[in-house]
Amino acid sequence: MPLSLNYLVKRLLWSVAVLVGVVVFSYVVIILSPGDPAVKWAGNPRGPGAAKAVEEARRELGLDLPLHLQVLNFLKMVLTGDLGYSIAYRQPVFAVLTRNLAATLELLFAAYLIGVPLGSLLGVAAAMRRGGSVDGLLQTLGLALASTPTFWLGMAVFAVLFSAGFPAYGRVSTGLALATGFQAITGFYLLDALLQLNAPVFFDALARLLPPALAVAAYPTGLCLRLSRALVADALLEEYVRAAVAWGVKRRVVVWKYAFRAALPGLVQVAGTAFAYSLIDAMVVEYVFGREGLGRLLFDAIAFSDFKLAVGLLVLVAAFYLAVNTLADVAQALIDPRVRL
Amino acid sequence: MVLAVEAKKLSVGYEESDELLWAVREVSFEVRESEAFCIVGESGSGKSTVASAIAGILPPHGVTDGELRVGGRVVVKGNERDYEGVRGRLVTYVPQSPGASLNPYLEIGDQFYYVLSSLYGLSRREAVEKARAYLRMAGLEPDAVLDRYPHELSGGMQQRAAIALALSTGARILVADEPTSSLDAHLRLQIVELLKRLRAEAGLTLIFITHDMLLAGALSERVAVMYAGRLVELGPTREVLRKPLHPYTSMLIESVPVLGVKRPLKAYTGEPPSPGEPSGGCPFYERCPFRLEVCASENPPAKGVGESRRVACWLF
Amino acid sequence: MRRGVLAAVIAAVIVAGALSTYFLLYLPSQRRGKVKTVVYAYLDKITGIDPSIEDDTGIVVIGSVYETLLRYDPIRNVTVPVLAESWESSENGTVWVFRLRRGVVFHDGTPFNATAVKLSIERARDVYRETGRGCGYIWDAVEEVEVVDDYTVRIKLSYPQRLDLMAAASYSAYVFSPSALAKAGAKGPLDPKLEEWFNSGNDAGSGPYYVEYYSPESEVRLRKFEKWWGWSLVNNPDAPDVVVIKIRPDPLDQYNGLLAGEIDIASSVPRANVRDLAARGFKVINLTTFHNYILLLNVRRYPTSVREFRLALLHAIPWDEIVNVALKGFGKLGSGILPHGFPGHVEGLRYSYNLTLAREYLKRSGVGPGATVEFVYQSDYEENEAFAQLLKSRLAELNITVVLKPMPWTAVKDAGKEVWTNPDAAPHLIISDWWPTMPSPYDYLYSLLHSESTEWNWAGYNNTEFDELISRAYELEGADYAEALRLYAEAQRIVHEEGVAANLWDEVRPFVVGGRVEVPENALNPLYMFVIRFEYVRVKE
Amino acid sequence: MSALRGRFNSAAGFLDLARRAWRRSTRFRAGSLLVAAMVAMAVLGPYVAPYPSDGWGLVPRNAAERAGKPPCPEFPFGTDNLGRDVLSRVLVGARLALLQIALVVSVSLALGLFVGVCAAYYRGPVEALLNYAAEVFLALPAMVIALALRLALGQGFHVVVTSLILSWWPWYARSSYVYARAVVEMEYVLLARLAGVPDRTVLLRHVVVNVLPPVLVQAITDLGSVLLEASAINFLGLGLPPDAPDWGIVVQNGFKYIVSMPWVSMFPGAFILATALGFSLVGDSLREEMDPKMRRRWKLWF
Repeated sequence: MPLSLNYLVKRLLWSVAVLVGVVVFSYVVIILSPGDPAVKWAGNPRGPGAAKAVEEARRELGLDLPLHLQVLNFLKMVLTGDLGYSIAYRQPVFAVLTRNLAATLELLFAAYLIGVPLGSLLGVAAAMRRGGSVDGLLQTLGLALASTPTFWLGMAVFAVLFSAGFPAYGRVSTGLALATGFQAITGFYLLDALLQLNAPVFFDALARLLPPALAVAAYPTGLCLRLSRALVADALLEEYVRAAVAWGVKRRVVVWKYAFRAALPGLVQVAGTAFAYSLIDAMVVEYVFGREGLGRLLFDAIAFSDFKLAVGLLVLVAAFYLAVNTLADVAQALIDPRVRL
Repeated sequence: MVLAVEAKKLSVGYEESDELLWAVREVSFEVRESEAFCIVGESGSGKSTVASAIAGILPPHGVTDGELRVGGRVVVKGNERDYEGVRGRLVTYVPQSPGASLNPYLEIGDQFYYVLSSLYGLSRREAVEKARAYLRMAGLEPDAVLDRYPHELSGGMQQRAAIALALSTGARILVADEPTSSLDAHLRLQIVELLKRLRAEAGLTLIFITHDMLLAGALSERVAVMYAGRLVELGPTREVLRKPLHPYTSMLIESVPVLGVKRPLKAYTGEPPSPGEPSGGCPFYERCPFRLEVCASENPPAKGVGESRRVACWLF
Repeated sequence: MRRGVLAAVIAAVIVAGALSTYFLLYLPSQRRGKVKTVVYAYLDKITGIDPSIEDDTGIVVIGSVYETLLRYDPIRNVTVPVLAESWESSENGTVWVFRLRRGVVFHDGTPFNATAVKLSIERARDVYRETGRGCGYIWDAVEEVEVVDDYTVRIKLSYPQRLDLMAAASYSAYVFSPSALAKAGAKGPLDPKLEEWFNSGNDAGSGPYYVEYYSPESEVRLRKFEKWWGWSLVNNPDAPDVVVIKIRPDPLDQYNGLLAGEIDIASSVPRANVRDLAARGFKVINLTTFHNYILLLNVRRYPTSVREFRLALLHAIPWDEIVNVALKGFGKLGSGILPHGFPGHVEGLRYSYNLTLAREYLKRSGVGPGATVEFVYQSDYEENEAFAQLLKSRLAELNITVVLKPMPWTAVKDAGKEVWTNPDAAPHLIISDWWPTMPSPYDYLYSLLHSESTEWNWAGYNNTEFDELISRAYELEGADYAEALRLYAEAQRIVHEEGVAANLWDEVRPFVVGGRVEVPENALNPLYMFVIRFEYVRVKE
Repeated sequence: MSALRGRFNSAAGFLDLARRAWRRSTRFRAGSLLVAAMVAMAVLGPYVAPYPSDGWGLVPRNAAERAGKPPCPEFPFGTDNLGRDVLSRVLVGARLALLQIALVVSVSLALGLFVGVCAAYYRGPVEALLNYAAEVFLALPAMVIALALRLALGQGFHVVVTSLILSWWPWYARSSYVYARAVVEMEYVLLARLAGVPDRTVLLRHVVVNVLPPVLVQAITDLGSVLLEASAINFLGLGLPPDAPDWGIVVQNGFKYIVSMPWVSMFPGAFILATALGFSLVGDSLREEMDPKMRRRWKLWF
């Protein structure tokens, strides 16, 4: 698979096509579910302005057009990022989503920065002792980590820390942020604190980030453990590993520079897909830890019957999945010298 | 006289799905220092397993029995194996397929670096310096190779690079496991010439594994013939080639192609027994044109013939 | 190689050390002067902060930012001066004169005067008349607001009324600065631009705090207004400089916030955790509120359209368990419609948990066995959830299936209103939680049960006798208060006998306060629900 | 195609595989015991629960004095804020958990197998279309589908099940497709087609029979993952109503009291974990058993 511009363009077009499918799906949900689509789209408005709002929604959805034009109209609306105003937030949906994305991504990045190295390390340890009792234990641990309900783990971590008096709640101390004049610039608080050289806020945000990150990290840790074990064990049987061993290359070098290096592309690929799906885990854990972010939007969308916000989330999550997978493919190609660039 | 390799009733097997399959059974032989020694046999005869045992790269599910010494060090004793300080220092290895034996994720220069830093703690610059010498010795232009990935090299270059890597370890015993099997005839000749030259120049002990009797004749001083995990004949190459004792050796010699035309094997139909089959008798019994009654029930022990030859056959 | 690792570790330690020293040295110069901050966790999104129109959660902001002419004192059931220093009414209660406080300025520096009062009252009244929005009905009787001089207004009413109570109402009685019109670019007081201007986070009040940052779904920040007229009277040097109103709908969230020191005052923590918080040294202020939870029965849909069936349900409600199980002790069992301590409250007007009686009524109702009723309630109130499950469990003993339909507030409201347009799609049972706008029984009885109140009368109740009774009582309030209260009690008795609505409980709301903040009792007032008068709050640093 | 090695083609073959796994793998034994315990709970739950009506979500008559009890002999898992016995809720909940995951996995498996095999067999535009549909739903996690369905259809069992099926079938479609491609290109399938054997027969007799085993083993592992997702959906209030006897719901019930009454959430959550782990252990060790290469024990030899 040569990694060429041609390939990237094809990949991009494919992603857009899939995204179109996702949008059409959400449109089908709106149209086919019982009730007036316009009322749903307007968010069950009440009061004197209700009729006007429903009429507005009807025009937005283009419900008087023939069906195929309706779908095209909806596609245009969603894919240009113009989903209109969120009922829950009374702001453009697009703005609400982008404002909250950074918080969730920060948590997700932290979780994967913990989970992937830790899991890979344990996986290599298991691969080196395949079939033994240590391997059995590590594999069971990997399965258990991947089988733990993330929301429940979050609650457990939370309960334990709280009982110990550790304030793992929210993103940053409001009082501290106000007292030190902290400003959110990028929305990644750790980064923002660094940019403003605000040490107290940095450490405070870090202390509040780690516990939920640990909960989100359970799944990637388990996954990477199992995956790196399988890939490294396979790689250890490769001819070039045998040759290197015969030439007297040290064990540590053989394991890391030879076997693990060979496992890396596969690891990147799978961890990438998992990263995309873990977005949901991060949203749930955010809710448990009282952090702002996309997780709260999920609840607000339900609470306010905010269909626009729901469609926005749907498309955002799908777009994130496609983007991350494309990136993972590219990264995988980049770290494999056999792929022509 | 110092022995480079000494195998005493060496058996090697693999654990597969709860079963233990013996690939090599009770093999005994010696290789003298600075000698060119060849192990010949069809695929599945166990010759590669012997090579792996000497080079210290039996796979993790391998099982051993008997004893093996390399450079005077006991490396196999029963099912215990210890190659610490042997691999790369006393014995080195030229693998079978050049493409698969170089790490595809590392530049050639890095592969030299990891070998040399592991063995001698050289820095990257020192390692590259040394690599140049060995690459030249293997007939490669260093600058065209060092910062390349293996897949950017041709098959012949890959094999030369692998040989240079094997040599760079400085070990005095070189095990070459069919290093030419995947190369075309022209390259094969070049590689053989190279190995010959290197042995002459550096005074290495060469243990060469091949299925090609002709090649064995061209290269080695002594030859061991293996069949179905057993060593059936051992002796000076010239004598074995001129006057084979074991019927299987005769078969191998007769099937050597002349001018590239493979002669059909008239009498020797059939396949070697698979390693799992329990056999009380001689493993060659099924295919042997000279079989006796005893051959069916009892495996022939190795017998000395003359002062330098050994054969395992009831005919002797 | 190992040496390389060691070197890397040493380098990392040096870099980390240098960075933290740099941070620590850099900080003092960056730190601002001590800011006294109070973080108040409120449980709902702010629906708006237009002082004349907002009729919902916005009170939590408006109450600190704007002021009314008078304020209601629930303990003595009297009104006390705020922006008006004194007032009097004519004999028959149709003309009221208010004398205004001098030296009051709005947050933008414009002076407070009679024009502002006139504008504010007329806008609230007219918006209600035009669109039905807001609580401007409190000014419904106002015929004319006359500016006598800069500090005197005379108000003429079309019928007698206790206008002093209206002037102390918790909604639509706030006075805003006329300068807002120009700032909003509005052509007149009814121009929607003005409302938009308010709701985008601007204020034009005269209260002790002004809006500094407004993000209605997550956070509102108020800052101390140094030129507020009342600071000298309050005499509280420890009043907070900044008040952060955090929107925390989840009670657990608030509980956690308290423990984490993130929140100083929580308005809603899980009831079961209050004792735990008290044990951890938090101060708990149990405010007996006028916030009550009224069960309305849909009289326009079978089987709750049958009176006997309604009474059967009402006698199967586990009244004895409500306070202990559903409220964890934080409530008073309801009686009649009006809450305890509120004018017009009737004691002893409640049903009993009596399954025999309930079975008897059920038999008489003619509703076959295995009836199913739908029950809609607001999902984010934990008491509602507990009560709903309790009700479902008990009605199961009568072989009545209750389908629980927890909904967010907006959906509850939509479902309730449906009783007037499509009664068979409206739920059989629905909980309306109510807190008053003005300290008059009319507020509850009209809104919840009058046949013209189609926005809030979710029972679909239409009884001319009841309607006339409360209207007469309302008009009598200005002239003969005692007689008015008698009529209100009469009206509640009718509702009780018809089994249309019942006050389930009055809420006792535990405000939990963290150690560094002191909230005196007078900072809370049940009429102005959730409003904390931060000018009385002390911050200890 | 390594996964085609060591496959089984019949129910007896599957039993044989399971028997071998039982003999050889501790993890398989542990996993099957967990799964068996869970199934037993699902069957017997309502009968062995000490307070069955608590289990169904009804508030007991003496709720006031029973509320919030920590684990004790009378209530081994404690009681929740409305005095319901958590053990009973957990026991009764097993049935709904099993129902959800069995329904989701079987329907997704059938759908995915059908789509995957058809795509591999008919090729051309059918293949492109089916693969595209699978890709679209792969991009949508069950949780966001549940969100859309929750808003469109309201709360209920149908939301959980539908959203999970929509997000799981593409996995089976994808792996069925990969295996079926290999099978379809085999000579005997080609010969059967050339000999005029009807498509349906070829598909059933040759393709499905060969594709099903590895996909089935995958499905066993997935039962656990589906339980995790279903619980999360219910926990978030996107699926079942708040008094349903479901483990995710019970965890949600205890969420508000996680610090003061941790037992309400911790026990049902532990059952979710144990069940999911059980299915993963079984599926994982079966897969290992199907591929002999993965069974080798070894010592690191260098």
